[in-house]
Amino acid sequence: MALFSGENILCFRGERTVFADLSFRIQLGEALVLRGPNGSGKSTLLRLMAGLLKPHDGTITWDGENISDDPEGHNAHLHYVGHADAVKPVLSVHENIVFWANLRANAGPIEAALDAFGIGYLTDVPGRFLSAGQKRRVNLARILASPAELWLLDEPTTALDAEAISDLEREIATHRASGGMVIASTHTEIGLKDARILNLDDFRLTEDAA
Amino acid sequence: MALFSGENILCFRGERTVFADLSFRIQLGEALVLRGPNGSGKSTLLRLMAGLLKPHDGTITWDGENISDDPEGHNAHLHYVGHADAVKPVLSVHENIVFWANLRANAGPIEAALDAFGIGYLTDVPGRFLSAGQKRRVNLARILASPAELWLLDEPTTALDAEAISDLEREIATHRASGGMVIASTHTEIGLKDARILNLDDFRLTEDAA
Amino acid sequence: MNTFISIVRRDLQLAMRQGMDSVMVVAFFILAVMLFPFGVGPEANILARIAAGVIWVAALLSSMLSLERLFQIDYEDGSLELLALQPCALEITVMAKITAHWLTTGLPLLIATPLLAVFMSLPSDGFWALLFTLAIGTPSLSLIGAIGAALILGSRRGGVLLSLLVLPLYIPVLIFGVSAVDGAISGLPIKAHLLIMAGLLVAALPLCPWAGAGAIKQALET
Amino acid sequence: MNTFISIVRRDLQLAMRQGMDSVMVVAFFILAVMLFPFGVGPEANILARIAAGVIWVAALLSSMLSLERLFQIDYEDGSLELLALQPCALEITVMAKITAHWLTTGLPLLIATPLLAVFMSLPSDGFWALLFTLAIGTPSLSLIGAIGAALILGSRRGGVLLSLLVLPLYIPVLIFGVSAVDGAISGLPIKAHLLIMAGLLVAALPLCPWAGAGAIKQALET
Amino acid sequence: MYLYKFGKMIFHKYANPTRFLKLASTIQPWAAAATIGFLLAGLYFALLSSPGDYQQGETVRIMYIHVPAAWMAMFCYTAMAAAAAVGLIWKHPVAELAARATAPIGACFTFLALFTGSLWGKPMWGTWWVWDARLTSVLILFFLYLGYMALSNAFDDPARGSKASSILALVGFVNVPIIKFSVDWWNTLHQPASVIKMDGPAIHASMLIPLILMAFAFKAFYIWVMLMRIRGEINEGKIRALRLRQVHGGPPSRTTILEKTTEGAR
Ligand code: HEM
Ligand SMILES: Nc1ncnc2c1ncn2[C@@H]1O[C@H](COP(=O)(O)OP(=O)(O)OP(=O)(O)O)[C@@H](O)[C@H]1O
Ligand SMILES: Nc1ncnc2c1ncn2[C@@H]1O[C@H](COP(=O)(O)OP(=O)(O)OP(=O)(O)O)[C@@H](O)[C@H]1O
Ligand SMILES: [Mg+2]
Ligand SMILES: [Mg+2]
Repeated sequence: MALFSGENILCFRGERTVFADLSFRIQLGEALVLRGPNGSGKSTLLRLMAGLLKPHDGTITWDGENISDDPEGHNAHLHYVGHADAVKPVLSVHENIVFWANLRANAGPIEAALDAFGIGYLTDVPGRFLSAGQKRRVNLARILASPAELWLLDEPTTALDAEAISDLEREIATHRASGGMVIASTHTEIGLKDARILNLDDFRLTEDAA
Repeated sequence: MALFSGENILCFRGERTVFADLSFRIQLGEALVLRGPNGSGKSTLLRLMAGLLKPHDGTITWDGENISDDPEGHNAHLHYVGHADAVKPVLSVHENIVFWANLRANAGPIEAALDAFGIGYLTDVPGRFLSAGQKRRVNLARILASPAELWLLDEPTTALDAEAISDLEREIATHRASGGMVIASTHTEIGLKDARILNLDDFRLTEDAA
Repeated sequence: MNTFISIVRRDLQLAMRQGMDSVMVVAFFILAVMLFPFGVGPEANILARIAAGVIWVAALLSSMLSLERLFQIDYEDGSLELLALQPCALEITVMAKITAHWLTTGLPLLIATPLLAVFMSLPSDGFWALLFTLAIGTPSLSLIGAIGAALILGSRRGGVLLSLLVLPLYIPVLIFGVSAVDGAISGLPIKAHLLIMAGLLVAALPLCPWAGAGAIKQALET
Repeated sequence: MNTFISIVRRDLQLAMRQGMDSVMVVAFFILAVMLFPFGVGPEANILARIAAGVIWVAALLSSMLSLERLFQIDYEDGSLELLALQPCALEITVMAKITAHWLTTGLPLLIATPLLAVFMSLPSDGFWALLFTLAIGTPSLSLIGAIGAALILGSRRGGVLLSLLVLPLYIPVLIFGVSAVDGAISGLPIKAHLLIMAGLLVAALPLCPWAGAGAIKQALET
Repeated sequence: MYLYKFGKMIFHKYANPTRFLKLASTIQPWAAAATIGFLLAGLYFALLSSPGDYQQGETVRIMYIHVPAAWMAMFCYTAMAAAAAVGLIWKHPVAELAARATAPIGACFTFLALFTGSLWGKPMWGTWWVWDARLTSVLILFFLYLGYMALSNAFDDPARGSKASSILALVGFVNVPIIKFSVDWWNTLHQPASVIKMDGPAIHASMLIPLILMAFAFKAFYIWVMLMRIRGEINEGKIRALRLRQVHGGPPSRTTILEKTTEGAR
């Protein structure tokens, strides 16, 4: 049974300590929500989990194996949604998603993914005509188009309206029901059933602790 | 007595009509708040008022004189705060502000301006060390350092915490009390005493009106 | 392999659609070469003497200029980090982008070369040597330049910095390329030169994607 | 006038602090010139024959490369719109930025030129003519290039596009600059050339800031 | 992998900047003294007590600057690339600083070699400069140093700068063997190696002694200045951390944390 966990993670950014001694663990079907004020390190932790950053101390493991031992293998497990939407202005919505799906072994049907976020009608529209919210929906549809166990979502609700947020909540629930894991950072409330919460403020080093 | 007004303004952006037949007027000591959903044209209207954009139809006048007749004269009346903060990473906070103040005829004391936004302690810190909120405060301190009658503020509270927002409200009140005018766009509530409100949604052309 | 082809295809598609990429590089190439008849004077024998060198230098500069954006746009719009998170080695992705870059810039340069050779009155003995050295030299340029393009991601200044990093590394390619053409014009055997150039290419082929991928990983750690 | 001096001072300060701006341009200049001995072969008499042309072309290219960022950074961080909203004509601001650009790039190029003249074995008769033509030519390059730098603001591709816009306009400066040096080497009078170059400069002086300011106003209308 | 762990063991000890500073401040005065001592002795032999060359006359004395400077140019680049590799592989902060500190010193030595070489070239070859393989590759080395310095300063975040430039240092290392062997691979105007060869030096002792002394002087000078520059960089880092704390409040800097963690490892 897949288990994703981190232990005693220490992280510097630009000579500052962002957090220290942070641990987490998440199993199939679970969800973890990252909380904390601006600059507390939510995005940083998600990038560590994706393997884009390396922890300065501590380990992050997938089924007991350190993710930095087999980065490509780890990539195959996960989908990451960051701040930028990676939508090419000159490619149509369909072409944009097909490109990303084909890089994975298990590409599914594109249309279903588009419909899940209510942008089926935009299939042939070039990226440059999309509003910020529509781009975000395309980016979310991308991760539906090729299944992966772990979703890492960095403030996924940015620029989304109420209807799109409920679409997202539904997709997350489906994903978890079929045994996926979700880790999301967010400032706003999103309805994730019995999600565990990790408050990053607890891992900040204070002056006297140093 | 100074009077700033616009009449029957029509504006296109990228082949779309953003608003049509929009009029406004504001006198010494008054405040005007621009409201409307994303994409309704708040930023666009502020840029029109600053003279960065030209209206496709209609006129914007200052004391009865069209602002496009004497753009430099109009510039001397106003301060504009946009999305970008124009803080140079290699200059100290003090140098950043001094530069902008010295371009005006009536530069005042820099320290007072910094203290008004609680960043006196950052005087000698280079811009690259500042967080988003601190940069925004520097940008606001800039407009205190050389007085001008009209303030055009595009979502001035972005990235500000509660304390900074109340500093801003106080400075706006002082400015109005000494006969200044303020036009601000905002999504959040800011406490401007008896400000008039301009809802940009009212000037959107609906499908059938077009 | 599938990944490689997908990325090459996408980059070619992008280059086609946002248009003018290749056209602009070729235009710069032609302009840069054309500066010399103005700069040096139009005497055919002088021009012929320096033709190979000038064409090669112009090819170097065009390649360098067009490299500036090789990873930049993907970096800015977030595509680069998604590419780094695919289940295939980043080296392959880098190699694919380099290949697409060469197809959209190196190849058009080759096609424009005959025109410039005539323009600069290059002796006809040197013509095939020029084309041939460019054909095996420009891929090396794209490969070496990719390291520079990856290193400058997120830096404060692009173009000038890139040139400072990349031009010194380009010099060996230039030296052998030009001396092969000069050799061909003087009727000397040029096989040794071509072999060295091929050797450079073969050495760059694994090394540059590897170094480029390393540089990109660094850049994404922000 | 006060505005003018403030802006020049700030730009010089920025160039100093973020360091290496001038050094990098000079390094590119030297590198670009150095490519030619490699490209053309190291024979001193050929090099001497093309020295003036090569140095001029390299100066052109360095000026062009460094221009790419003339307004770019101010545009991206919002400074440019604030500069446009100051109570003084935008033309003065543009002129100030061009002046600072010339002081941080044109002047260092001039200072590096003697070294390159030695490298390229430029005949000593041409030396003063080269320095003098560069001294009145490089300001024209900065002025003309500023129009291009303003026009590319907000476009997807910088460097290559800029070169296409600017290089054709540089050619007159190049022609008269080089032919003055060649004239001096052959012992001909060069006063006419210098007068024409001075004329170009005088014509560019009011025209370019005006066109540049216009282009910036367009760019800010987004 | 084992190599990695072995290196980690060795380097971990000096990852602590405070301990490094202590070590540096003991070595530094010795290095300074050695520089001055060797320099005086070397100059005495070079200028006064060694013979002029029967072919080259007095200009041969340029050699005592030129040759050690040229050696140092290559040595510094090698040291820089090695430090860069250690910094990249073992994430060793002091190694990164050492690489950064070496670059300007190496650039100066390279410039000195180029400059004295040109001075020497005028009487010997009748020209300041020729485009041969040795001279050219040294010039490229000079530009690699410049590129390294430009890149390491091109980022707002200094950590990014030193990583990116470390990669460049490694890539540029291919040039060093080219310099060394260029005289063997291509026939050029420049002298082939006569001191550092497989079968022992082929140069008379009266010239060899001052040459070696000067070489030692330059090495000692390098160590002295490099340590000074690393200390400067460490202090600068502390100032930056103070600044950051002033701006963001709260968390202690990377240096303090490193001190804590490596303290435990002792
Ligand atoms: C700017 C021009 C020059 C450059 C860049 C240059 C560069 C170098 C370099 C890199 C070395 C170290 C070689 C090694 O360790 O294998 C060297 C050594 C040497 N150079 Fe130069 N050189 C220049 C001009 C000259 C001139 C004009 C002479 C005199 C004719 C000269 C004579 C020597 C000698 C005698 C050595 C020592 C070789 C040995 O014993 O190993 N160099 N030079
Ligand atoms: N590129 C960077 N270089 C140096 N420091 C950085 C960098 N990016 C972030 N930081 C620092 O790392 C810390 C954590 O940043 P991070 O972006 O992870 O915060 P966050 O919790 O995602 O904040 P937000 O709610 O604003 O998204 C911040 O204090 C920030 O100053
Ligand atoms: N550069 C541009 N080119 C074309 N159209 C644009 C451009 N900028 C804005 N628009 C369009 O103009 C309209 C008004 O945009 P504007 O930025 O003024 O909205 P806003 O009210 O400020 O929105 P927000 O609340 O997101 O700041 C939008 O519909 C947008 O699509
Ligand atoms: Mg975040
Ligand atoms: Mg807006």
